[in-house]
Amino acid sequence: MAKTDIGPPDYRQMLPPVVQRNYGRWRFHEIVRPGVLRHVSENGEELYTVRVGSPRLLDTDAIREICDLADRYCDGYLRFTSRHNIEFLVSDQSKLEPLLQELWKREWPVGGTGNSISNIVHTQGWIHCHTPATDASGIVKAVMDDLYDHFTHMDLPAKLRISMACCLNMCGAVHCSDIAILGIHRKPPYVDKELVSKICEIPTVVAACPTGAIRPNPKEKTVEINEERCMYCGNCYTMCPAIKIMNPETDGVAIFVGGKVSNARTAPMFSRLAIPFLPNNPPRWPEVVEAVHNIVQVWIDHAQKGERMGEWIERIGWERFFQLTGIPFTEKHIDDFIFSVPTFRSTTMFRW
Amino acid sequence: MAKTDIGPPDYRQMLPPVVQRNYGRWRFHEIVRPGVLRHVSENGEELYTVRVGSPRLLDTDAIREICDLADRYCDGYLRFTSRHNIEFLVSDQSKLEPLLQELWKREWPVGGTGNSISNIVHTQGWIHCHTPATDASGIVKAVMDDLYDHFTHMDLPAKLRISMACCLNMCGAVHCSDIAILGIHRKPPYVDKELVSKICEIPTVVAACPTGAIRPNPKEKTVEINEERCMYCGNCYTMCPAIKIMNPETDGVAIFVGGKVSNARTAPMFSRLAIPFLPNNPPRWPEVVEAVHNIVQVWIDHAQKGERMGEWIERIGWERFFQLTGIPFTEKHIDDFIFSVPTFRSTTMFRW
Amino acid sequence: MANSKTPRLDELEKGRWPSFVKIMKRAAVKKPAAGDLLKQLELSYEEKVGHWKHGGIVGVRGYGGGVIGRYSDRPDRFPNVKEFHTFRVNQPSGWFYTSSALRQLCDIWDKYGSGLTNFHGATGDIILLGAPTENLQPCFDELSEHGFDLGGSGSDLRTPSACVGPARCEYACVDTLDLCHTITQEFQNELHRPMWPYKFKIKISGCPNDCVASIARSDLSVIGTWRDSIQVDPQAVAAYADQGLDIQGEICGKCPTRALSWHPERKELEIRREECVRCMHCINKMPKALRPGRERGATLLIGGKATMKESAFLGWVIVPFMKMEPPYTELLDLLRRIFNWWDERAKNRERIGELIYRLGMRAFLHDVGLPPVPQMVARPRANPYYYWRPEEVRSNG
Amino acid sequence: MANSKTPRLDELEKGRWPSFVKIMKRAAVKKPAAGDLLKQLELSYEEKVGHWKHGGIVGVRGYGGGVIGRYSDRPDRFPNVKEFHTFRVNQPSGWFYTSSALRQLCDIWDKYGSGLTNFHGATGDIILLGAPTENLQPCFDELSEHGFDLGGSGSDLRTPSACVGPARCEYACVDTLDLCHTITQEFQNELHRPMWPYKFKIKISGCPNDCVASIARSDLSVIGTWRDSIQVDPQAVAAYADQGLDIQGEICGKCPTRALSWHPERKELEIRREECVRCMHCINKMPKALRPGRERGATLLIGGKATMKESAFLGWVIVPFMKMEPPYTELLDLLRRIFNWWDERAKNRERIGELIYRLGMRAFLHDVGLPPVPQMVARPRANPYYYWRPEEVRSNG
Ligand code: SRM
Ligand code: SRM
Ligand code: SRM
Ligand code: SRM
Ligand code: SF4
Ligand code: SF4
Ligand code: SF4
Ligand code: SF4
Ligand code: SF4
Ligand code: SF4
Ligand code: SF4
Ligand code: SF4
Repeated sequence: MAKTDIGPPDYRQMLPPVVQRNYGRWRFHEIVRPGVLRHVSENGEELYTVRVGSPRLLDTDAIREICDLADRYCDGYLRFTSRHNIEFLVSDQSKLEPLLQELWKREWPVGGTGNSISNIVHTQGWIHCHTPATDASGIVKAVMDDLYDHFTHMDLPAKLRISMACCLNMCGAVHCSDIAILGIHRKPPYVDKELVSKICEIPTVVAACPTGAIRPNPKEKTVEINEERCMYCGNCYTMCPAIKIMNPETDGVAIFVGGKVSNARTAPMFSRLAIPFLPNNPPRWPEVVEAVHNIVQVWIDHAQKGERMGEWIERIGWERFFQLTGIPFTEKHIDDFIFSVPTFRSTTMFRW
Repeated sequence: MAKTDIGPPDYRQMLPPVVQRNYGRWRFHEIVRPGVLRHVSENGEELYTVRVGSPRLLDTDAIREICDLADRYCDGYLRFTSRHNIEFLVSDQSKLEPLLQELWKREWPVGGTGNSISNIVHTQGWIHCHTPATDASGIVKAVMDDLYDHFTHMDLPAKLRISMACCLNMCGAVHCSDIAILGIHRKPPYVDKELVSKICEIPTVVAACPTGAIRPNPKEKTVEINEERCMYCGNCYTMCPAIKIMNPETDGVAIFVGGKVSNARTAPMFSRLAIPFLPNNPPRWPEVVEAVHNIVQVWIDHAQKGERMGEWIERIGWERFFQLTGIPFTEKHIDDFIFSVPTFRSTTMFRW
Repeated sequence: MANSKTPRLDELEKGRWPSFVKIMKRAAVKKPAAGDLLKQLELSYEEKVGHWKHGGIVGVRGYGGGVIGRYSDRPDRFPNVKEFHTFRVNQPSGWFYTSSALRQLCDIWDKYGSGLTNFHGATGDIILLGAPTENLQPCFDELSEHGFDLGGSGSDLRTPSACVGPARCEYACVDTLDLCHTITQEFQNELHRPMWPYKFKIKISGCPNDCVASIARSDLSVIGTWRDSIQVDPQAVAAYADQGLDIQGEICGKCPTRALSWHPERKELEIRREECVRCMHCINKMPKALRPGRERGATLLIGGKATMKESAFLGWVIVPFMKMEPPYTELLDLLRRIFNWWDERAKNRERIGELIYRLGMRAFLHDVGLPPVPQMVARPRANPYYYWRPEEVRSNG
Repeated sequence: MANSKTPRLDELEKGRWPSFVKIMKRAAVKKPAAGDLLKQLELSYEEKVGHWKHGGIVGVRGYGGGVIGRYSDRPDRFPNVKEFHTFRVNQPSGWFYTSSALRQLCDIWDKYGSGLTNFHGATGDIILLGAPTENLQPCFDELSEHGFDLGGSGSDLRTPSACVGPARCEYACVDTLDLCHTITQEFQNELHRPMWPYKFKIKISGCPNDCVASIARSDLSVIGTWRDSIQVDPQAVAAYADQGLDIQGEICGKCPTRALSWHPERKELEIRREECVRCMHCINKMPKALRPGRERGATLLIGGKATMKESAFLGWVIVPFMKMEPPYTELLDLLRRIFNWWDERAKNRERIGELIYRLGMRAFLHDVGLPPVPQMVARPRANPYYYWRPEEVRSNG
């Protein structure tokens, strides 16, 4: 029988020798060119990192391909980033240019450093999940095709972090991204009453609803949904497969903006609702691509140097953001959940 | 029978002629000296206002006294301010100095303008209310005696607005004052069960509790209080006299700080808990006087010119405020009511 | 002093701030009620506890509000304050008085009451402090005869109040006094006859300095503002500079949106109108040089209130700009819709702010017919829990 | 193309960003499961709806988590993805690999699974995407044999992750990789056997840049920081200035607390240590000249999570500073106390942040033994609803 609880492989076995020698002794870094970092250690040793955009969904051939490259240029060492990019760790400067050449030939994009867009953190969508309101990989591909040049050029006012989650569970840091693309449902789920009584625990289902929209119906051993209160989150479905939330007609995508995670300059911020709904329009979701493009472009045109999306918006005010982007402001933008009150405008200070 | 619904006297009858002539045509003002404003209208007419500190509780003799003064120096016109000061409206400049002389002789304090402390907005306390946790007039008198020179001199970094409310109902703008003095109870109320069943509507009482601490006891037609959840607000007492909240042993005073109302520079802000409890120590509440004095002095010593209390604290950080004032930080300072989450520190940015 | 019956209160005769104890003592000479009040207060100071019973329902004919009933819990010791009810008398807009009007009040109050008053109560009323039940009606009759009427109490409209406004302030963007008077007159019934779920307060400030603290203390707050550019008198600006005002540091440096630039060479102050959020700071500091714009009106905010029971709220913008000119039809109509909406939906003792919190701003705006605009929020929602009206989903689907 | 079975997906082969469709097509050549996945995805693109059934419970012996069960709802058309479960394989700290380790994984996955993977999942695991039920155990056996183990899923500790930290970053204030590895090893049981009310996530960043987004995505976030002054290399500062960096505007002007002053005459950067809130901005912009201080440790934050069901939370500071040195006893002990506290009190599917919200930070701090400090709050409470322990009231009374 297999050993259990051995835990992951020890990272120390995975570190390239240059890292082992300089572990904790890095002195500074610079961005040599988009996608290429140069870290210098206390004793002057150098490590070049080449960051490569990845679709995250890789087959074993793709992994073997990057292993080949790592063997050839990096003594067999590489890593992945927290945003799912690949990083080649080049300790021999003379191998840097050849690696870049080869990546270029193989059409692996190099970039994502400094003031660029990095990879879109995303989720399973129709590829592997049971609750999605949209696909993830397809939208990501379409949006990254559109923003490609901002990955390979560091021409943005600041870092741009886009994330994508295919349902309100928000697997990823969608709730704190410069731009978040979020799959949403828009109709209360359909309750298969008979099935509920057979396969679901009623109290758990009732408790799952964030808005208290679910009432037990003890007589028929099922539940009823108050359609006025339901906000289509799908949490009931997670607890009970007999409550169907997916709806090909009405599911789609929402866009949130202005989140950030780092503590640099300003505290971390949540992403906030910009566009309540865009249709699911596979395979390339043109409305979503266009909407993201527009927001990015308006930010580029108006932000000051170094200003993250949310910092820019907070400086100019949300009212101005809606004006500049041409996005209509609706009742949906006004919070009405638990912590709504602190989001209301309790001052006469605002722009026209 | 008396006429009803006639409404208040028409304010137009109460306006001095100089105001009638220049209504809506004032051009600018200046503070001639503490407590004396000079407003100049478009056509050059002047109006001098002399602001006089009032204990608010006035007997008819006191009112007649100020009427006499108004007759003598202001053609019989005067007004009161939103903070309950008296304002003499002097249209004849030659009467200004004599009025000031007479006020000085009669020991009416002149001040409260510009960067000074104005009157303490306050409430009934033991003089007329049924729910107080402390007295109002006595504390106000003691604190104003202490801060008197800041009323008559404009020597503060900015305006200082202190308010006082004798219970959590907070009659006044205590929740948005630079310093708020608040009467608090600290023990769950005593339920006179028999009486409850006779004189109170149980559902109303249960609904009155902000923290859901009250359970109906239908059998005995009374209610029970969960002492772990009760926050001693007294709202149940308001609904039901059989639930006694006043307690001479444990009632006292809390201090909140950093609120403001105006939209100038920064949005309006709530006052926030600084000192959870000070004892009721009549007649002069030395602990309260001392605590307020300390906070004011630390603010004077550290604030920049023009910085209201809350603006100063927000700039230096609350952690620094507690440090500078020497006020201990306790678990009570951490919000645990409905909107607690947005008050938590969701960033690594803070001072040691 | 050794013989004083109020040794504790006597301590409060000391000090430089006017002493309410001295005042009460003076009143006590004339009025037994004032005397007993003083003694009962001394007892409270001794025992550290109040001696008033839970308020009872008393009033005057035809009204449900305007009088706060109050009974001593020690009528044995303080028979003259056995009944000690207060009147809330509606103040004239802006708290302006002639001495003759005040003397009239004094005469009436000496006749029927304790001779003690509050000028004014925290809501704005004249508080006549302490009369026995039997005197309520005659006192009211006489007040009414002399042109005074009661304010609100209980679950009704409360006495509106307003800052001094155009009567003496160069910043006033709306006629606060007239508006306050108009609203008060318009809703006399709502003011005098409690029939709502709870209280409703209205306060009016002429500009964003908000000198009646309306944003904090009124369910519906009206705050004057303007839509065009601040008016600048360039010469007066230069004069301030010449007098040594640090325009860069104290004015531009504290403008919340950095809408101001100071050009010291030219002694010119530049205002980027579209960045100005009308906070009043620069105007406050340079009243001779700067004034609010010409296109004036008011911002309306809803929901302000104290802490009971779902937290204190500061008012929330619901109308960024409304012209405010007599007869104020738009505002009065909106007020009526708001009253109705709240009246029909609120639970007992639920302020409108709490109701909006419970039902959602969306429901409120929709039902009273106000269009959502970004000025209503500091920032949009961060959560994805928003409602789709069935008809919307059909059309987009 | 006209004959393509996946005309919609084919559109996603276009464009410059690497195409997941190309990858799936290549895998499909070797693996029928990958082929059916492609086709089922095409159907989803056609119908705009997912085709996976609600997850089922599958797993490997001895574990309760680590495998996500997944079944096609069209096994008739896509029999090869009838069962298509994923493994969550615990990544090495910092996502470092040797090519040989990766090749080993590929070999195993070609043998038992679809050949498709995610490098990595959003929590940080290696995701092996799609295997039939019967292959789960043998696949796991082989993974284990080659030194890999599963990560978390279900109501257990989730796979901790960490930024690259000291391995390649000059900013790291704690050894993120070692700490991540230590925690993962320490809590193997909690990671593999779901027995808690819900999931619990831990993420570790070496400095406040928070490159693993720990504050947003982990119930317990560990973020490196320091307590003394930023280390300054004055010559390197001057060099930046000489190279034309606008130190006043870009560095000092964006310091959130104005803790920095630039003296251009002397080319000197002054840091007021007590004002610095360690936001990293100046260090980020001048990495050759500035470095975190020497007295290093971490800030701990609790409660970060996504939106379900009581709103998304960003983590809340609970320990402003803790030294982080092996064997990390203080942290591990605290973690145990936190796990227990939550485990004993939480409702089903209640994240710790929600539990703290429900019971109050006071209760949490008290029970796990953390002293309240002002660093925990952005600002103190504005409401007066605070609790007095009976013993306190006695002593103060
Ligand atoms: C490799 C990686 C860590 C890892 O363990 O994988 C990493 C590495 C570095 N980060 Fe990061 N960050 C990485 C994810 C993040 C994240 C997390 C995320 O995006 O999900 C954040 C928080 C993002 C946010 O705020 O929303 C992050 C916020 C930063 C910041 C602060 C940026 C800001 O100004 O707000 C810096 C500082 C800077 O860039 O000046 C930084 C700086 C750096 C430095 C310069 C640190 C160093 O000295 O080595 C590294 C190169 C940065 C670059 O790309 O230009 N790193 N960094 C991650 C690369 C992800 C990728 O593929 O793009
Ligand atoms: C008379 C009065 C209005 C009334 O109808 O009664 C009034 C009158 C003036 N206020 Fe006020 N304010 C009056 C209560 C208020 C209040 C309400 C309160 O304190 O409860 C506020 C909000 C306070 C707060 O934010 O907590 C208030 C916030 C201001 C401000 C903004 C101050 C700030 O910087 O935050 C100004 C502007 C200034 O002073 O530069 C202002 C300015 C003024 C000016 C200069 C307006 C003018 O040009 O005439 C008046 C003389 C100010 C002075 O005293 O120096 N007034 N003012 C009130 C006097 C109360 C008193 O007896 O002290
Ligand atoms: C007299 C006055 C205090 C004063 O000394 O000035 C006062 C006195 C009382 N207030 Fe008040 N409130 C007074 C202004 C206020 C204000 C300030 C304002 O109106 O600007 C507030 C805060 C603003 C607000 O409305 O939220 C205020 C918030 C309350 C509350 C809490 C309401 C809430 O929603 O949080 C209560 C409790 C209640 O309604 O049962 C309350 C209740 C009371 C009662 C009726 C006591 C009770 O529980 O029934 C007090 C009667 C005292 C007495 O015997 O005379 N009083 N009360 C003020 C009215 C005078 C006037 O008409 O001018
Ligand atoms: C695979 C993965 C997405 C991905 O493509 O990368 C994922 C996939 C699922 N997540 Fe997640 N979550 C994944 C990372 C996250 C993250 C990000 C993170 O961990 O940093 C979050 C947000 C952070 C958080 O935990 O709050 C996240 C928040 C959720 C939630 C909402 C939790 C909440 O409290 O709000 C659910 C709902 C649930 O637990 O029932 C959920 C549930 C799910 C389920 C199990 C669906 C369900 O309802 O049972 C998904 C299974 C998909 C499948 O079939 O494979 N997933 N999930 C990520 C795990 C991979 C890994 O182990 O590395
Ligand atoms: S975001 Fe929703 S649909 Fe997407 S992987 Fe997570 S749980 Fe599944
Ligand atoms: S979808 Fe969400 S909001 Fe609607 S009933 Fe289900 S759990 Fe409640
Ligand atoms: S604050 Fe409380 S005790 Fe004081 S007057 Fe108002 S209701 Fe009465
Ligand atoms: S005093 Fe307040 S918190 Fe306590 S039981 Fe009464 S209503 Fe509830
Ligand atoms: S609110 Fe404005 S208009 Fe009214 S008195 Fe104050 S400064 Fe003047
Ligand atoms: S009013 Fe306020 S926001 Fe407008 S320019 Fe003046 S200081 Fe700036
Ligand atoms: S979090 Fe800090 S230590 Fe970790 S990689 Fe990012 S910058 Fe470096
Ligand atoms: S780390 Fe941030 S807060 Fe500290 S000095 Fe640098 S910029 Fe200022």
